[in-house]
Amino acid sequence: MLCVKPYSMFCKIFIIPFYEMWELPDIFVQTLWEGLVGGTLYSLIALGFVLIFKASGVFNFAQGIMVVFAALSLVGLHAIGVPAILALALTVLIMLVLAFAIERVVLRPLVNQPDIILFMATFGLTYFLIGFGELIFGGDPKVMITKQLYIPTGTLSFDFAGGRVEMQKLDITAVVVASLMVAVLAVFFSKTRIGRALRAVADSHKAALSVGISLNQIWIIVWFAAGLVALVTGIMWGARSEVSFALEIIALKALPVLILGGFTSIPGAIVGGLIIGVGEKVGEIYWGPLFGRGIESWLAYMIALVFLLFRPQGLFGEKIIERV
Amino acid sequence: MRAPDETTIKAGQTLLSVEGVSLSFGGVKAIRNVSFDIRKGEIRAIIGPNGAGKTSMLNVINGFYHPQEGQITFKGIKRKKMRPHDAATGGIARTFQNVALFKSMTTLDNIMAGRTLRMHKSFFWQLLRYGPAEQEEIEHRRKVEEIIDFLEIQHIRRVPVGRLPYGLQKRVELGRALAMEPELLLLDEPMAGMNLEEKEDMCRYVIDVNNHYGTTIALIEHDMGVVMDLANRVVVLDYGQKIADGTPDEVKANKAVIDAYLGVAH
Amino acid sequence: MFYREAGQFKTTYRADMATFPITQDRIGIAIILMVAFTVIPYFGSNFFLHAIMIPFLIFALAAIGLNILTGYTGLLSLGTGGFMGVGAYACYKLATIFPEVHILIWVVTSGFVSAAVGIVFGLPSLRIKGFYLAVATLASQFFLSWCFIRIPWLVNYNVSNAIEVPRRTLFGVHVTGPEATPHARYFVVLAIVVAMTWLASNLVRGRIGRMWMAVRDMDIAAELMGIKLLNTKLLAFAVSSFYCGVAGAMLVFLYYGSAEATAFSINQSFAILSMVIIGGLGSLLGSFLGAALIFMLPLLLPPFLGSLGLSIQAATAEHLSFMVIGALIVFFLIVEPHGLARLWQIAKQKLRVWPYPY
Amino acid sequence: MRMKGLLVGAVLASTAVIPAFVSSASAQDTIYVPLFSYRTGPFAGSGIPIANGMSDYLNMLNERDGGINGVKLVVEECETGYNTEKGVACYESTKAKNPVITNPYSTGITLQLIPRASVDKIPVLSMAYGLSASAVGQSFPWVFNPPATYWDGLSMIIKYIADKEGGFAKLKGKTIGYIFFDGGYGREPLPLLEIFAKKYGFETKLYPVPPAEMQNQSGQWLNVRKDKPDWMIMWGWGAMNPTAVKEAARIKFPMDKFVGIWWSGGDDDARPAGDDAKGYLTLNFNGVGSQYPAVQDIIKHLVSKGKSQTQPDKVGENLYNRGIYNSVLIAEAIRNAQKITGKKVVTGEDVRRGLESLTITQARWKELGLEGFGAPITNVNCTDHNGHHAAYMQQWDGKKWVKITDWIAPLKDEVRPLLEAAAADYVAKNAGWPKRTESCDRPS
Repeated sequence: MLCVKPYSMFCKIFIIPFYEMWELPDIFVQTLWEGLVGGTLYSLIALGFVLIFKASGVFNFAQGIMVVFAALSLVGLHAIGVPAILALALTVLIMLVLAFAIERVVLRPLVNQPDIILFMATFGLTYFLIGFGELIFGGDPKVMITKQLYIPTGTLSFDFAGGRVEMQKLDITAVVVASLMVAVLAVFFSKTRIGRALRAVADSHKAALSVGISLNQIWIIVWFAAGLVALVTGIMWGARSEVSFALEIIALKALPVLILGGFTSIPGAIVGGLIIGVGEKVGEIYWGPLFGRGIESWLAYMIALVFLLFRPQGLFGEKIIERV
Repeated sequence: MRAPDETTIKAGQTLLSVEGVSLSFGGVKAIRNVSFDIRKGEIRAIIGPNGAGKTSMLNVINGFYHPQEGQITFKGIKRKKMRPHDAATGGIARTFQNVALFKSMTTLDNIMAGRTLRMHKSFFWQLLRYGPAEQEEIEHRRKVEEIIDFLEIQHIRRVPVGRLPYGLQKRVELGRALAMEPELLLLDEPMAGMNLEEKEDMCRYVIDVNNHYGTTIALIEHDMGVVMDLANRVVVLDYGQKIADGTPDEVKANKAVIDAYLGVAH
Repeated sequence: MFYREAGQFKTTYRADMATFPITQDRIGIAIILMVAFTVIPYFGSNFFLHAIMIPFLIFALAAIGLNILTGYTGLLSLGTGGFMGVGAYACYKLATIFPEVHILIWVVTSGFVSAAVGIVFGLPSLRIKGFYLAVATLASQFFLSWCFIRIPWLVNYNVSNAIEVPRRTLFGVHVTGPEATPHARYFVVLAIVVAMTWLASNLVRGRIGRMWMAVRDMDIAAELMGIKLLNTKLLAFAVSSFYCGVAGAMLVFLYYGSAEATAFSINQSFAILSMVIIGGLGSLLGSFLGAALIFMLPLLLPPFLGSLGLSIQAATAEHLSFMVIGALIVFFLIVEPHGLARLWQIAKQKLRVWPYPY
Repeated sequence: MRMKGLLVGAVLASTAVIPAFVSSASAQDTIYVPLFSYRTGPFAGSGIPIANGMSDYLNMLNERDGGINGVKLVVEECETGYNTEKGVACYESTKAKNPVITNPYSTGITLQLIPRASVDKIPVLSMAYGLSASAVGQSFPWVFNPPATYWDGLSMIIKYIADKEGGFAKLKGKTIGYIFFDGGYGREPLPLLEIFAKKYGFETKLYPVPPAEMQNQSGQWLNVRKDKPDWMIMWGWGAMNPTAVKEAARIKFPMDKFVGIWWSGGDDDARPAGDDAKGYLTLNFNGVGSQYPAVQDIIKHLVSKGKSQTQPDKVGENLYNRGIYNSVLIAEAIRNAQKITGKKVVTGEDVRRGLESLTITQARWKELGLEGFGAPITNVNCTDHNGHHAAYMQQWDGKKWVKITDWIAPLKDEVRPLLEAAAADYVAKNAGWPKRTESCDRPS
C-alpha cells in the first residue's frame, strides 16, 4: 500500500483527501453545499462590482461598505420603530439617494479621469461611509431582523449515505434570492430600453452619447442597482452572522471572484463565485490540515492567481489582441 | 555595440528579407505568403489600401507579432520569428501609426529613453548618480541634443509630450527612434494627419536621415505623391498579399495596383 | 516675484540635470532640511516627534516604495503591508541571529529580503495588468500575513507571537528599545529617510527611471525599443519592496517597539496606497505630502475640533475624522487628480509669473 | 480665491493644533486617568460596552464622592480603534499629562508598552489580557494583569470539563476542539493545551480563524462536524464570537459542551443566535446585572441624568460590568497608593505600589457596593502580579447570562511554572532587560 503511517507528503496530498471524501460522503456533500452558499454570497458582492464596472469602468472599492451601510440602515430603521417592510422600502430609498449623491458629488466632477483616480475616489467614499455609518448607527454590531422580514430560519435535514446533510433554510433562501436577482438583472439588461442603453455605455461612452443616452442617469441607475444588490447581500450575510463593520473585509473576497469571472461578465461573477466558494471550502476541509488549517484567508486569492497565469483575461473575457 | 555575430553589410546588399510570411488572428488572415527584401541604404515604401496588412507586416518585422509561417532574415541571421528585444538590439527602430510616445514624460526624456540600450552604467552607479552614471548621462544628452537640434524641437524639450500637438508628437517619435541610432528605421505613416507644410518638413527629415546617417528606411504611407518622391523601391500589399514590387515607376504602371486602388471587384 | 528662474542660465548639461536646477528650490530644500534637523527636534514635544514625525517619515518612505511600483512603473499593488512585514520580520531574525552586527545595519539591509520576496510575487506581473494585477498582489498580502502568524520561527517562538525589539545604542545613545528617546529615534529615522529619498530621486531621474516610466506609459513601445519588460518590472518590484521593507523594519524597531502580525495587515496596504494617490503618482514629493495628509489628519482633527470649542466624545471625533478624510480624498481628486504634488507645481508656476496671470 | 481660502484654513488649523505639541499642562490637584478604548473598528462591538463601563464607574466616583479621598479624577478616553498605531499616539499624548496608569485594552498595544512602562514610570494594567508572563513581578515590576491569565482560564475550563465528565481520569480518550482567533491572543494557550492533553490523555483538534475570516467560519465548523470533538473551547473576540455561536448551533453542536474564555461572553455574542445559543458556556470573573448598589449609583448619578454614553438597557450587561471591574481595580489601586504614601495626589510610581499590594476582600467588595461582584483579590503581591484568582462558569439561557458554578480556582501549580519559564524566556531574549530595583510593600 502507498499510504502507511506516518503518511508521506504524497499521500497527504493525493490520497487521503480523496479517501476522506469517499469515506464520509455526507460531509463531502455538506462541504459542497457550504461552498455553494458561500460562493453565492461572494457572487452577490461581485455582482455589485460588475454592474458598476460594466457601465462606468469604475472599480468600486466601496461595494463592501455599501453592503454594511444598507444592512445597518435597515436594522437601524427597524430599531427606531419602523415596521420591517416599511424599513426595507425606506432602505431602498436610501440607496437611491446614495446613488444620486455619489453621481452628483463624486462621479460627475471626475468624468473622463483615469481608472485609478475613480478607483481612489471610491476609496474616499469608503472612508466617508464608514465614518458616517458609525456616527449614525454606532459601531456596535446589530442583529439582522430575519424573522420580521419573513426570511425562513431553521434547518432541513436529509439522511444521506449513512449520515446527514443539513441545509439552512436561510441559505436556501440566499441561493434562491441570488438566482432571482441574476435572472432579473439578465432580463433587465437584455429586454429593457435602459438595459440596452447600459450595454451601449459599457461598449463605448461616446457611442452611448451619440445615441442620446444620458451618462448621468445611467450612472445613477447602476449605482442604485449595485446598492440593491448590496442590500440583499447585507441581509443575507447579516442573517448568517451579524451586521457589523467587520463585514466589510469579507467583501474583498469578491475580488478573486472578479478575476476568475472577468470584471465585466455577470455570468462570470456567478460562475467565478461558485468556483471560489466551493474551491476554498473543499481546500480548507481536505487540504487545510496540511497547513495547520485556517488557509481560507489566502486560498481564494491563490486559486485566482494561478488561474490568471493561464488565462489572463478571466473565464469569460475574450482573448486580448494588442494593437499598435 | 552590435551583436557579435553580425556580418557587415555594405550598401545595396540585402539588409532584411521576409520569405513566405503568413500571419492570422483566429480565422482572419492578415498576411498571406508575402516575401520581399530591404536593401541597405535604401528607402523602401510599403503601400496598399486600408486593411492590406501593412502595419501587421511592420509588427512582424520588429517582432511584435509572430507569423505562423515563413522566416525573417536580418543581417544574415535567419529567424522563424523575430523577438522585440532582438529587433531592438539588432538595430531596428520604428514609429507608430497612432504615436506611441511615453505621454507623461518630457520630450527630452522620451528621446533619452531611446538611448536606453546604449547606456550601461549599472544599477549601483545609477543609485549614486554622481560619477560614472552622470558622465554617461551627459554623453548621451549631447547626442540627444544633436537630434533635438536636427528636428528643431528645442523649444519643447521640457514639455510632457502628451500636451504637444499631433505634428510635433510625430516629430518627437521620430527623434526617439533616431536616438536608437538604428540601422533599419520603420516608419508607420509618418505623415498621416499632417498639413502640407508639416509633411514637407517630415519628408525633409526622412531624406536627411537617410543621407546624413545612412539609415535604411522602410515606410508605410498613403500619400502617393510622397511615396513616389521618397522611395527607391515600393512593395504593394492588398488583402494581405503582395501584388507588386519594384521602383515607383514600375509600380505606378502595374495593372493590379491600379485595380486595387481604384477598387475593381475581386 | 521671488520665485523666478530668469537669469539663471545653465552652461553645462551637468548643471541642467542637477537635482534642483532652480536656485530657489535649492534654498527651499536646504531650509526644509535645516528645520527637520534642528528646529523640529529643538522645539517639538516628545509627542510631536514620536507620535507624529517619526511615523510620518516612515510612512512617507513606504509611500515612496509603493510610488516606485505604482506611480513610476504603473503596477498597481495592494500588497505593501505584506512587504513591509517581510522587512520587519527579516530584520528581527537577522538581528537575533547576528546580534554582534549593529541593528541599524540590519534595519537597512532587511530590505534585501523583502526585495527578494517582492521579485517572487512580481513574477505574475508579466502576464497580468491593471486591476487584475492589484488583486494578484492581494494574494501576496494575505499569504504573507498568514505566514507571519503561522511560522513561529519568525518570532523566535515567542509566546507573545510578537516581535520584541532589542535595546541597542549608537555612539553610546540608545536608538532602539524603550530607553531610546524620541529625539534619538527621530534623528535615525530622518537620516535614513533623507538618504533613501535622495537615492530614489537619483534612480528615477536616470536611465532606470526612464525605463520604468516608459513601461508605465506605453509598454509596447518600450519593448520595441529594447527595454525588457519582465526585467524592468521585476526591478521595480525589487526596489519598491526594498523601500517598503526598510520602512517596515523602521516601523517596528524605531516606532512601535514591538509588533504583532496585524501591524502589517491589508489596512496598512490601503493606507499607503491612498497616501501615494493623494500625494501624486510618480512624485517623490507627493509621497511626503500624501503621508502627511493621510497619516496626520486623523491625529490632528480631534484636537482641532476640540480647540474650536466643540466638546465631542473620542469616538465621535474618530467617526468625524473618517468622514473628513473620505471627503478630502474625493475633494483633492476633484480639484487635482494628479495629487498634491501637482497642486504644488501649479502653485510654483503661479509664483513664477506673479503678479501676471500667465 | 479658493487657494487663499485653503491657505487661511490651513493656518487657522495649525495655530489651533500647535499648542498640543509644544506645551504640556498638568494640573496639580487632580489625578489623571487615561482610558484607552475603542468604539470604532471591527472590534467595536466588544469595545463599546467595556469603554462605557470603565468611564461610568470612575465618573460615578467623581459625581458621588467627589473623586477618591477628595481628589477628583480626570478621566479621559483615547480612541485606539484597536489599532496599534493609534495606541502609540494615545500613549504619547496622554503621557505628557502625567497619567498614573495606562490601560491599553489591546494585547498589541500592551506588548508595545511593556518595555516602556519601567522607563516612563507608568504602570500598565492589562486586566486578564496582554502578556501572560507579565504576571511574574520580579521580571515585570511595572505590569499587572489581574485577576487571572489566559493559562489560568484554560486550566479552569479543563477543570470544569473534567468535573462534568466525572474526574480528570475520564478525560482520557476524549477529543477537545479548540477554535481560536488566529493571532497572538488565540495562540497563547496552545502550549498549555498540549501539556494538558499529554497529561490527561485527551486529543486536541485545532481550528484557527484568520482575522479576515471572523464572520466566515463555516469551514471551521464543518471540520468540527467531521472531527466530532466531545468538547469545544473558544478563544474569540469581536465579530468572531457571535458567528461561532451561530455556526455551532447550525451544526447542532451541543451548546452545553461549548465553552468560551471570558472575552467570548458578551451579551451581544450570544444574543444574535437567540434560543439556539441556549446552553452556551463561558468563563467570567465579574458579576452580571444591574442589581449591585454601585451600578445603581451609576444609573442614578450618570445614566438617568444623561451624563453617560450608555443606553439605559445596556447597563449591567456582561462586558459593561467587565469595564466596571477594570475601573474598580484602577480606583482601588489609587486608593491603596494614597494609603501607602499618605499623599492625596499620587503619581504613577505610587500607583505601581498601590497595585502591587492591592487587596479587595469580600468585605471590601461589599463596601464598594459590589457584593459578590468578583472573587476576593488577595494574591497580588511583588512576585505575583496576577494572583490567579478564581472565575465562574456562566450559561446563556436564551435571554441573559446565568451563573451556574461557584468560583473555580485555576490549576495554579500547573500554570505558575509555565509563567516563570515564559518570563525567563522573555528576559533572556531581550538582552539588557532591567533587573527589578523597585522595593516591595507588604500587602495592606
